[in-house]
Amino acid sequence: MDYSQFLHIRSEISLIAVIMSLLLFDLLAGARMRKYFQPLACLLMLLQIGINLTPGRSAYLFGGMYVHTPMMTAVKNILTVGTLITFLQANTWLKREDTVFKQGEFYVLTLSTLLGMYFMISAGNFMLFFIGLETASVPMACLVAFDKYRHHSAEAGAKYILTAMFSSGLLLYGLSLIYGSTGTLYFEDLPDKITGSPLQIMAFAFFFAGMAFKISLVPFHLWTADVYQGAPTQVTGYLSVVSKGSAVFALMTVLIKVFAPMISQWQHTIYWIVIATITIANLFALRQQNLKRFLAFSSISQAGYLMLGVIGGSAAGMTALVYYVLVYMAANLAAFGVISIIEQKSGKIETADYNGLYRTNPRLAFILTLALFSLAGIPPFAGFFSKFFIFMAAFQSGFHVLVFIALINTVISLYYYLLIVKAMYINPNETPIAPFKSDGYTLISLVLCTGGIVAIGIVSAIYQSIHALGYGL
Amino acid sequence: MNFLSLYVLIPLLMLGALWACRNTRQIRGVMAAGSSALLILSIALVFLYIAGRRAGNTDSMLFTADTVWYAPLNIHYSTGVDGISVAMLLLSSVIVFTGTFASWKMSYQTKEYFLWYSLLSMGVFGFFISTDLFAMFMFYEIALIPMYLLIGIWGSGRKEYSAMKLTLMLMGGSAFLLSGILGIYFGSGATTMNILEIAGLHNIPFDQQCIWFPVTFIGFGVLGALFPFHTWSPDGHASAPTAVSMLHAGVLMKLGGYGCFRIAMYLMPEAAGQLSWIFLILTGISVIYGAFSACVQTDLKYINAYSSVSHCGLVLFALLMMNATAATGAVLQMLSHGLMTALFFALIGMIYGRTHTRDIRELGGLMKIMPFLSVCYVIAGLANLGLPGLSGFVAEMTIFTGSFQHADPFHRTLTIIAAASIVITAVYILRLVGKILYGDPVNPQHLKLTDATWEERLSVICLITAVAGLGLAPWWISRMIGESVLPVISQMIP
Amino acid sequence: MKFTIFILLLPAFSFLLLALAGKRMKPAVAGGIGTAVSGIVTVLSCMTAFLYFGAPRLQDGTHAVLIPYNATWLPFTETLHIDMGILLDPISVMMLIVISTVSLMVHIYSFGYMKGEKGFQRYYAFLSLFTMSMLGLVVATNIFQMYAFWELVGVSSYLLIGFYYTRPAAIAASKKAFIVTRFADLGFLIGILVYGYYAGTYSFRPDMVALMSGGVAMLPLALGLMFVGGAGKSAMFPLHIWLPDAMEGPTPVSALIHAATMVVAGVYLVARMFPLYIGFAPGVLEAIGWTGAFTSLFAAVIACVQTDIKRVLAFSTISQIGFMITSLGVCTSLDPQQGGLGYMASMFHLFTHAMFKALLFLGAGSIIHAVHSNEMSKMGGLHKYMPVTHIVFLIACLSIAGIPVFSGFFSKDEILTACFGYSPLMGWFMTGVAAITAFYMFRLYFQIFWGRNPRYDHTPHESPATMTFPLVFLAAATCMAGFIPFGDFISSNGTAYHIHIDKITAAASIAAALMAIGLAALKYARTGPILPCGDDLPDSARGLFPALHKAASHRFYIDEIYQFITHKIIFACISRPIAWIDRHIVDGFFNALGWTALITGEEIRPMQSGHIQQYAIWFLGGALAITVLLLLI
Amino acid sequence: MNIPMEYYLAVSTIMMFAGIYGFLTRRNLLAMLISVELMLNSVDINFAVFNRFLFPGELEGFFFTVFAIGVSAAETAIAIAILINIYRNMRNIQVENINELNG
Repeated sequence: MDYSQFLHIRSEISLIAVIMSLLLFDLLAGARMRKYFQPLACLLMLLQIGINLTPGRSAYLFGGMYVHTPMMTAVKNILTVGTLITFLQANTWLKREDTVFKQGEFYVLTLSTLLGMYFMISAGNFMLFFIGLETASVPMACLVAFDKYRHHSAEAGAKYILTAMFSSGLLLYGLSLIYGSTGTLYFEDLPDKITGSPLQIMAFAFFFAGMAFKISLVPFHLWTADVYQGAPTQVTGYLSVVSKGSAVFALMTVLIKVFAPMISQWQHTIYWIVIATITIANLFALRQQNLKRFLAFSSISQAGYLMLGVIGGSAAGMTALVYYVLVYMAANLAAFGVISIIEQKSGKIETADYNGLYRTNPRLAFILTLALFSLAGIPPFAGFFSKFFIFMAAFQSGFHVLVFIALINTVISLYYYLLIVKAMYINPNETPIAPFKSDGYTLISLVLCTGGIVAIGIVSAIYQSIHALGYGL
Repeated sequence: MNFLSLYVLIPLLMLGALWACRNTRQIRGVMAAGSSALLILSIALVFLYIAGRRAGNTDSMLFTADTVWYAPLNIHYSTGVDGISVAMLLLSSVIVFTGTFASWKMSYQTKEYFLWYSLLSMGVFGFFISTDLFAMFMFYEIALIPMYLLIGIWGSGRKEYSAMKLTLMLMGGSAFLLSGILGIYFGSGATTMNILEIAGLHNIPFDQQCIWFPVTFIGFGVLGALFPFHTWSPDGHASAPTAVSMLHAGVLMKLGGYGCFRIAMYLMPEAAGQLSWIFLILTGISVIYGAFSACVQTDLKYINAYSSVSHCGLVLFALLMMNATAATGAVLQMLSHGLMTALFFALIGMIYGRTHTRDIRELGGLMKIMPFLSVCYVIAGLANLGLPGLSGFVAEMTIFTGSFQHADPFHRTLTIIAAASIVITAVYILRLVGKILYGDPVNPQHLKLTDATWEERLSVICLITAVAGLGLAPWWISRMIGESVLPVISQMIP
Repeated sequence: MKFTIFILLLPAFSFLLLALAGKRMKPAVAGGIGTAVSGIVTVLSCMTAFLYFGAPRLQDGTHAVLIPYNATWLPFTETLHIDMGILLDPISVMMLIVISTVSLMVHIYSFGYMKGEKGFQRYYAFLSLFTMSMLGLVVATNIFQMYAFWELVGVSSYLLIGFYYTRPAAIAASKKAFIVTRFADLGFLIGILVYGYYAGTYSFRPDMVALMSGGVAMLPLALGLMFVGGAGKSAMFPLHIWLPDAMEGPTPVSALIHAATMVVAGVYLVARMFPLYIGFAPGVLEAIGWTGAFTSLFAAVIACVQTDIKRVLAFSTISQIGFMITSLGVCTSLDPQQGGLGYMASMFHLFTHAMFKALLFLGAGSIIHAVHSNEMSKMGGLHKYMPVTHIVFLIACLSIAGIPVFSGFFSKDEILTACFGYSPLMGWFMTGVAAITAFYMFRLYFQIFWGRNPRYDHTPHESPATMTFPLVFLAAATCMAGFIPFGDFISSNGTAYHIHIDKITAAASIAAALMAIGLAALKYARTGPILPCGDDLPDSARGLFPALHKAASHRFYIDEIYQFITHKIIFACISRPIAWIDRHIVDGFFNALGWTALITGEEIRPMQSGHIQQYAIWFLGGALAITVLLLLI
Repeated sequence: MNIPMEYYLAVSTIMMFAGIYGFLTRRNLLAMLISVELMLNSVDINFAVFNRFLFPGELEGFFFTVFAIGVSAAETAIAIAILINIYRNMRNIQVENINELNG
């Protein structure tokens, strides 16, 4: 056995090391040392990002079980940055009385899901894929139910784990059918044996449904809003960005690698699902009062846009998709950062509570505005560029009408994003949220996100470096 | 990048400087300096441009520069100007300049107001200097969104509703537009986003043009107040604060006409020829319909907004006539309408700032109370109804002459119908002038009001000078534009 | 002739100066500047006329057409462009004289008449603007320049009618004047466009090559439409309604604009395009003639029953312009000896009419200044108080009535001769109208200066010298203008034509006029008992034709028809519905889109019920739907 | 005696759909959990059967089954932990009661 193969999975190994060291720290650190938990976690994440950044080359490892390409490393790195930002934002929340003693669990569980995503992305075999998927989703349930004394958190956790199990049951059923009709689970070997027979179509449908559940595409999205609302806000942010991004990328790699012979079928499926997702999510988002719920529907509709990058199955689509995930991460985490800090400081989470926010907390309101504008795709913020590129990719693949429908939907989405902006700037309020000072970690995270929102679009080098990574399968 | 990028850089610097400002005086200083710099830049550009043409430069664009931006997608930041964009830049800088002074006394969240204002102007300038589809679209959208906050926060009346409607409808338009831009890009072989190069390639298949031309045209048409997509305009203008109405009606609506010409018609000439009749009918309706609607409005701004619908309809109408004269007229009309409607909105804002009403039934005898503003209002009205010596005449006559070069009954009839609008314009302008300026003051409270302050005078006089300058000496600008429309027009005439 | 540019530039300069200085300038200074400029312009015009007509004729016996200035102002296409320049030919030089003289008189007169008025400076500024525009109109080198200045005179007329901007009547009148003429100008504009397209140029001489390639058939249309514009400015039926109302302006303005100069622009337009009318559209010319004839009768009838002296004069103006138009219309050839006489007659009448009608208006102004009322019923016996005014007014009345020696006789006689030359019917018709003219003018004269003597609040007195001087000057002009050998200067083909009085026509018209004057004297010259002010005069015409009288005093209900069309049809049936449709249907559609989205958003919320099992059903349904979809395609 | 593959598949399919049915209809969260387990187990049977009958030379299916069983055990553990938490919060584990988050 060639042990140098392990060098190629250094990302995963180092992540496991990070998890282990955090576990040990949690176990061994005394009460006085525990306050250094967050800096330590963040430092380790920085280290992890550094390791991810070391150049590597494409490789098939362990007999094709594990695939490594620069594009995948880039995606992993984006997810890691997202996790780091989530950690930074967790400061105030984790200092709370009922969470301070279990902050180690938060880091370890979050990183475990990240590890799962790493494996899911790099999988070259459905077995590893499935294990990665489950590693990513099982600890997530714990995270969702993290605030265990809170009724809503528990309810959201139950909903998440039950629906996740149900969906993985169906996904597995699909996988079993694929296995039954082809006799292999290796991505390399599968395309030759996929013929598009009715059995395989059914298998594909079940597999797709399972993935759509993770990405929260309509009609597999129904858990999303409830879980997002009930989960702790940091977890919601993580769920909406990192979990979703990894699942979309993984789905795209599987679709391209495995289901390539069925391209017309899955394009058809995605076509209708995108329309349904964007439209229905937008319609739902119109009437939401709870900001977390609102962002849940917004993230569902964003997932629809993400699928526009997938639908073409092209290199341009993949580049646009990864870029979109990056931009979406910056914007959505900025929004969640603001919302969570406000929730922690004032306990308010309804749109109406945000009335007049600009007068009392202008900086936060401004950052949230930028984030919402970016989500809505307003230039010069990065969201505009990512939307443009993803539309371009879908358009290039010939989905003109679909792009048009998506574009019309951006108008609806603009409406509800502007509602929040309107609340902050225009609506009068007798009792606005009192001014407060945010903690340093949150500020750093918000600065990072804002910088991302502003710079990722205008600085073309970022897109070009993703583009340079190529198709990356 | 060349000196044209100053048009983007100066607003950017203004944004930065405003950010650092601590008090109103500094803010005003920054705005005055910045907008003057832009105005000076535009005037210098006019001279440079004319000198460049005199020197025998016959390229379709001058001062072109190109910076690769997104190489994989052929997106460049490329700039260049021809006579049309020079005229539009001049217009924009005049209006940004005067708008600054018209909102001199802005007291509520001054800094934020001017921040968004500068961002808006950056979008406008960027749009006019760009020759790249992506950059144009980006600047177009940059110009749209500050509008929401400017109207929503600093507006009046049903400001939230209006701001939302305006933003959504314009964004709906840009949804069409984006489809059109993508269609053009891929239709021409996805090798370049540069307008000039696409026009040079001239290879978009006809059947694709027939899809993307209407889409693009409607996209820009929404901003150009094309019937029936104009309904954002009355509400939006009515609710917007003074300088924003000025900038919006004066410049932003011109983005629509400019885009229709520069993108939709320039790049897809065959489809434009084939499908122009549909849009001619729509714009013909706009012209007449706006004018008739204006006749019975009671809110000053609504009157002006409908009048804008009518006049901007004339812009698109003339463009669709597709000959050099009419196109020149269209650009002149953009210029003229921009200036005079900005003048109108400035004056309405100033009157409203004093009387706190825009209902013409509650106004009267203003000539006695504020003679300066009233006289200027009369001048604006006369410009609007096309008095020779002011800009409206020049533009309208060029349009009608150009439109009349088509000998078929369809174009003829439409031209005559459009020309009839000048009578209706006279009806509502004179009704308005008679109602609010003449007569005796209806409200004794108004007798205490004062006439214009120095910065208001500066702003208004600047606009009147521009309107009269264009009206008295139109030949140089008409030539400048006439030369520049030729490359576009020659694409259309096989 | 390079100095002619100053004829345009000086009033323009004076307008700008007065307008910008505004109230900062003393009224006397402002008036002085305006008058001085006007005086210089008059001198320059006279010099122009002297030099122009003094220059030797060309070989074909015509005066050379001079174009000292012409520059492209606004280019359209290679062949079509608006030029700005100065064109000197007999009629434009004649018009220069008329306009500058009357304008100068009005400038001087206004010193007295407008003394102490608010906005004195503004008044003079507007006068300068008008003078400049009118001069620009007549010297236009091309039809589009003419149109541009045509619009400018319209605006200056609008501004001057609305000079008393606090008076509702003045506001309404100015608005009406502008809109009615603007409506007519639409015809003019379209005419110009048609002309430009087919003639290949906007200059007065069509490009024959372009014209012959299919445009000849369209030229009558173009010329007819142009006449619509002319009819609007010159208040031809049915576009005459604005002119009587325009009397709301200051009286000197009425004299200048609404009697002597601007309203004859339509006549001038037809004269300017005369070769084209004769050459390409004789039918249109005939129609123009009949329009003029009908208008002259129509206005004359109304003038007989008006009680406001300025209105009488206004209808008289309409009627006299009708004479001029008729005279042009009856021309059948370019040769003044054979059917082209009307052209000369028309111009001649234009010239003399400018003098005596300005005189009449200024005289009326003098009377109004003294009596402080426009109503005839409040006047009477004024000959005692205002001897100068009385004499000059009488001169003017005699002139307009066509009594020999006075200028009106000569010009009217030429017109009647031309009409008889066209057809006896037209001749007798116009003679009849001339008689009615004499009747209503002397009705006016007798009622003002003789007749009953109402009690005046304060004794009327003669106007100051600034006002009487112009009166006397114009009276002198009225007396002498008839002896000018007009035909030597102006004729339809440019060659000299020696005026000779057609004795039978003259005799008939003089007889008719004298009879009419006699009738008027009989009716209105009686010195009855002094009645209190305000009583209506007994009007025996009412007994004879009650219906006609009623209709005529309501100006044949034309205003009511217009009122109906504008308010009931355009406003109520077009504008309001359109505005409603815009707000409720077009806008409503977009609002409905928004509402639909919002309502749908609300309605589908139960889908998100919160029940896991329902979510699972959707999930399963989705998976099955994908399967079915994929199996079906 | 050789039992044909279809018999196994029939059983697994019945288990699958019984699981789905149970998930959709049971009112107790624990019962729902058990139903999900049924679904997962039916998949395990599938994998094992396919491997055994169709691709007898390989072990992929068996391995998958092993992993799937492990994963489902983990899931069940977490699920039960959360259910206990629910019970602590609400004092019952009826599915009707966990619908406060909706709309």
